[in-house]
Amino acid sequence: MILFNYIASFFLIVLGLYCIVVKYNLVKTVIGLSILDYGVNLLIITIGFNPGGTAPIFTQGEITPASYFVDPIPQALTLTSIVIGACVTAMSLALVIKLEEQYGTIDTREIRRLRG
Amino acid sequence: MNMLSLQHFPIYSIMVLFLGAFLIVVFGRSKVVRHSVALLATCASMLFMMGLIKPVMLGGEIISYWMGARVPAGGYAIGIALEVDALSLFFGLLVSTVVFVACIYSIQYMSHDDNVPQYYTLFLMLAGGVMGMVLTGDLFNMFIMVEILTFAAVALTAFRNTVTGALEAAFKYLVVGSIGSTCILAGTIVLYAQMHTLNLGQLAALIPGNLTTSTKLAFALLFIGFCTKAFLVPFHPLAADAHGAAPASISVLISGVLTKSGIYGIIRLTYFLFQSMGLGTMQFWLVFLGSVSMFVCVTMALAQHDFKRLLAFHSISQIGYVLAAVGLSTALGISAGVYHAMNHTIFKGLLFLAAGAVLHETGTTDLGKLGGLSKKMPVTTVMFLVGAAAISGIPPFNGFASKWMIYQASYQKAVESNNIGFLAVTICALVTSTLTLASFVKVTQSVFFGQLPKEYENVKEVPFGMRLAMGILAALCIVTGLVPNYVTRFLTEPAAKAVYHVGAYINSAMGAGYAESVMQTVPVAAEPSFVQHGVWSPVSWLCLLMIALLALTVVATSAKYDKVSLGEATDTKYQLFYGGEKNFYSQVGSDDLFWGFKHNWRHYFSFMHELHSGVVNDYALWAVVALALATLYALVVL
Amino acid sequence: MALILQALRYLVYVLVFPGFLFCFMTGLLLCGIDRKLVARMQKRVGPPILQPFYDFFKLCGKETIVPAAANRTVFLLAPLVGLAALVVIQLFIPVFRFSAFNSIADVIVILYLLLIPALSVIMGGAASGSPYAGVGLSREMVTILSCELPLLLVLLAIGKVVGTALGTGICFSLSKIVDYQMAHGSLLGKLSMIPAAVAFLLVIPGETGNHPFDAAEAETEICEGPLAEYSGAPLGVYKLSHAVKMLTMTSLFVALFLGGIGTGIENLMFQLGLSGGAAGAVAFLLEILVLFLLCAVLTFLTISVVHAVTARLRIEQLFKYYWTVVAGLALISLVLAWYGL
Amino acid sequence: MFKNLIKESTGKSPWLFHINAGSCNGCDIELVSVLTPRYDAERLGFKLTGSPRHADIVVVTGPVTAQSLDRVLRTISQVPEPRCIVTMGSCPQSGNVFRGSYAIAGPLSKYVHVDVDVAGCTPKPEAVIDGLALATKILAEKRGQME
Repeated sequence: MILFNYIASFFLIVLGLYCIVVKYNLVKTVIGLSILDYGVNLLIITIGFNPGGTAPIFTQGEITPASYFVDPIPQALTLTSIVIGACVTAMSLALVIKLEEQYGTIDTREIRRLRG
Repeated sequence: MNMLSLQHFPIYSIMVLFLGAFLIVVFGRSKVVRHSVALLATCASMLFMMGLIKPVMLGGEIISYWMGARVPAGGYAIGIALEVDALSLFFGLLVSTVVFVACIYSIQYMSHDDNVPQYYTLFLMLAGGVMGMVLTGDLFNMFIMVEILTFAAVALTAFRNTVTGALEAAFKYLVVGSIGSTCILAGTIVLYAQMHTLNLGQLAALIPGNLTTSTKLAFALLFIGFCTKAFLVPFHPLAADAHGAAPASISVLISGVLTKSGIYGIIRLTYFLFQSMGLGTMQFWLVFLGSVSMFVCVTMALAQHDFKRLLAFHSISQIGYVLAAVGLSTALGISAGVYHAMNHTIFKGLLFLAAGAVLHETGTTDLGKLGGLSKKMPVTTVMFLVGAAAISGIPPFNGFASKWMIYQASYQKAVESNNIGFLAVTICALVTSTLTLASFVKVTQSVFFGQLPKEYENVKEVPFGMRLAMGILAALCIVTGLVPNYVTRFLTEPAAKAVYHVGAYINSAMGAGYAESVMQTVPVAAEPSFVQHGVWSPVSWLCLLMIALLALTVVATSAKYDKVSLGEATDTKYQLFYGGEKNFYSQVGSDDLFWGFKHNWRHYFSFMHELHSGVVNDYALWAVVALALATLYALVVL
Repeated sequence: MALILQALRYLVYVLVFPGFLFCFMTGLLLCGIDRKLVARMQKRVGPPILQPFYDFFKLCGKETIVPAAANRTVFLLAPLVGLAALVVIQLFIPVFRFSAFNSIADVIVILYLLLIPALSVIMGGAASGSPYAGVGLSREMVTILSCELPLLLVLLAIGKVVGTALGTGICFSLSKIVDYQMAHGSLLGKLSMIPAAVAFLLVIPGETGNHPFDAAEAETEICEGPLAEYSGAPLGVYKLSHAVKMLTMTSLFVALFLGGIGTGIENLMFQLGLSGGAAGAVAFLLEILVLFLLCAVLTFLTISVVHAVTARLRIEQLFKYYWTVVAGLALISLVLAWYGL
Repeated sequence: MFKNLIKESTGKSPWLFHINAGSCNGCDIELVSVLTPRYDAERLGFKLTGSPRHADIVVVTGPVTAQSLDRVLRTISQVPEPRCIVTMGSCPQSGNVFRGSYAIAGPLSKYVHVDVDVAGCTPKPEAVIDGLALATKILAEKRGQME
């Protein structure tokens, strides 16, 4: 089960990179970035997951060395990462809209005034 | 606890910047408020950093600050820490000083733009991000700060979205920058999976004992992530695009500050987390990357015809120097590297400000359109010349002092290790330095000397605030160049020593004795040696030059050298000699100035031109290939 | 009192001996010898040996025109800074055992200090605003670029050879290099140093901008390039700088490769049975004389002969020549030095 | 001392700048032959310069065509003081065979003060050297008057 998660996250990361490298459509590039992010998020969550563990919510004194729970830190990290991912998507989409206005296209092969 | 104890200074210096950003969002409509908030915040941040000089730089203390006072318990660091050792403080000082100067400059430079409150908000966030990045003691925190600064930098690149290419540059930067950030995140989490901690100190203690395949993979990921932030070679087109399109005050931050955060990350990663001091394979990796960066980017710069784009390529070239020097992993090399990092921040800042001044007055940075501005903007010209002399390594400016140390460090390394490879670095660095000079001669001729085009007849000198900002940096250029001994003794050598004192860093974070209890061999801080084989005392040289000049002037005045005949351009006598023809506008500059050189390298230049296609997919591909190569190298060789 | 004496001594250094007066006299004299020799090689009578002095003083007496398009300050200041920088470099080059200032700059620094006179030409030309100067300064810069690579390879090779011999790994200090030669014979005697010496000799005409490497100041095509708009005293200062640069480069060669000759002079003194202060003074004068003669011979070899038998190279040929042939020689020497030959 | 040196030197280092004002090239070739091994004017310090700013003596050859007049005058005005103007060959003095042509603006003396005329079509190198030596003397005198 856990192994499957790792495979999936690896697959998502590679898919995201593939999408960024190969697709000439700006929107698809943005989608690629998001997929890349999701892949990493899945990886983080998977790393923190302990099969059979409880939710890491304890009150004072409740926690004992024997208590078995899911690692909370990766979850916190994922939350942050998701927020950042959303920001990246929003920002890049905004840029795509502006680019379309200025260049009249969203084909990356034509958006290359800065080169050489 | 006393709120003003030194312990709190690091967090204050980060906080004031973010607080300033927030205040400007809320109250930034008023000009006075936003200017004073921005200036106060940056100035306060700088002062807090300066307050730490005495204990950290001179006293060798390491300040660790735990958010919410959650100190490590049971051998695990749960809380988030700020760790300020001499290396962090060195970069912190650098960042805060340049941010302050850029802020002074912005006030008048940005006066013609709209949405200025947003500019200052993003400006302060960028500054805060970098400060946080260099002062933090937590790997994930580092990632967050990297994201903040990348974000602010992208937004600021696109700030003047009517400028050609600004949006394009921002988008490319965002895509490749995000790949880099994702690499950092992935690297962080892979390390976490192994060590179950994010604290840099604890990681540094745990990693050397558990150097598994996963940790090596994490190393490659983190390394590439920081490389994107420093814009090292496969990522250099982004720097060029972003610097060229951003407002000059932001270019200063991107080149002077953002790239330094990348370098800082690489030093922390290689020498602290993975403790690869003296590891041949790592030296090769860093030095090779540095040398390639310095050479490729300087040749790219020679082919540019836009002022700021040219400067951008030079910044990566100089970062190449820093990385190559740091990669030597000798005390002298690291000291020279961070010295050069500091100098680069200063002179490149100065040059970008000068470019901004030209842009502010003429509205263009195209080298083919400018010319003869020295008569209209004398102060800017002098400032530019100081910066250009510094970056080209003309004695006695600061660029020379650090480059000279780099040559020595690399040559010394070559001789000591009897490895002819390091010799190539020395030669590469020296040649690059001359090529740098060539491209700045080109800029000088194309922008400031030569003939003034008709449309710039009414150009004026820039306002006082901008001149002040340039003046501060120019003064720093001269001062740090004239007293290299003091700079190395009080700033760079403590920073270099800090790189050697990994054990102290760990213990300061995790409590005394932790390093000894966890690690089999604590890297003992042998007193690093900073022996130099060369001799160079700039002050004496300057005195001699002054005496010589004075003597010459005396002779010259007695020979009536000063009696010159001046006249108007309407008198044929004072016109230029055009082979007898009437004078017309004819400016020699821009692209083809070094035809004799470029002709011999024409295949190389056309190849490079083809390679930098400007398509974002290509750049993303380079990033992926770089990642693959780094992973391969890390897994197979390290 | 001692301080004042010390200061006076330094002042004498700057103004008289390795400094101004010496540079002025020997530089122009070398230039005159060069012109005479070239004329003799072309079966001409040639100008008097003192001709460069006449030229210089004549130029001082001429009107100095500053074109309206020029940036006056830079235009007038650039030649002075260039000359002053050259004179200061001359102060660092030891004359056999004598060295005016030895703990200020090493050879790598001198490599960079040598850029300043060239830059002064570039800046002066740029400040004049003339398009001829624009073309000229671009060529001047490419010339610098060309000479830099072989020169630095030579210096690195020397640093390695002397450093290995002295046991310090590397040695960049000029006075130490000369002292080493005084003790162990000239560096030219070493196998690895022969290609380096040849490379250095070939660099000399390029650095000074003499035929056939004078594309930057080609008077027949670009009206003397950066100097096109200069007249009167500033032009004279540039001509003087050019002459002093010949002295600087040749005496640098003497210091780097022929330093061992100084021992011969000392032995001579010893054999003549001279000792004490008088011997020191005689030896010193003799050393200066020997230095001057060596410089003259080197000038003849590297500047006059080459001038008389070659035609001017195009700038890209010049670059190619230096980065292939000369740099190749220097590289051979560096590799030989690396393996201890 | 300095003044004396300058005075002494002015007569010993005359630099030439050559203007072709529509010449048939005969005089131009002859001027160059003055500097060749046979005549070697460099003995007297003569040197051809590339820019009028460096020159002391301006040598004008050719009949000063209407097209070249403006250029000749501009170039002459750019020579720093003290300067000497030498016309070489008959053309700039009288127009020679071109006299009376609509395309000729000469003689040169109509426009500027000419110090030395070296007549002949073309003048012999000996004559040219003689003329230049005379110009050098005038140059030294002019320098004396400048004080």
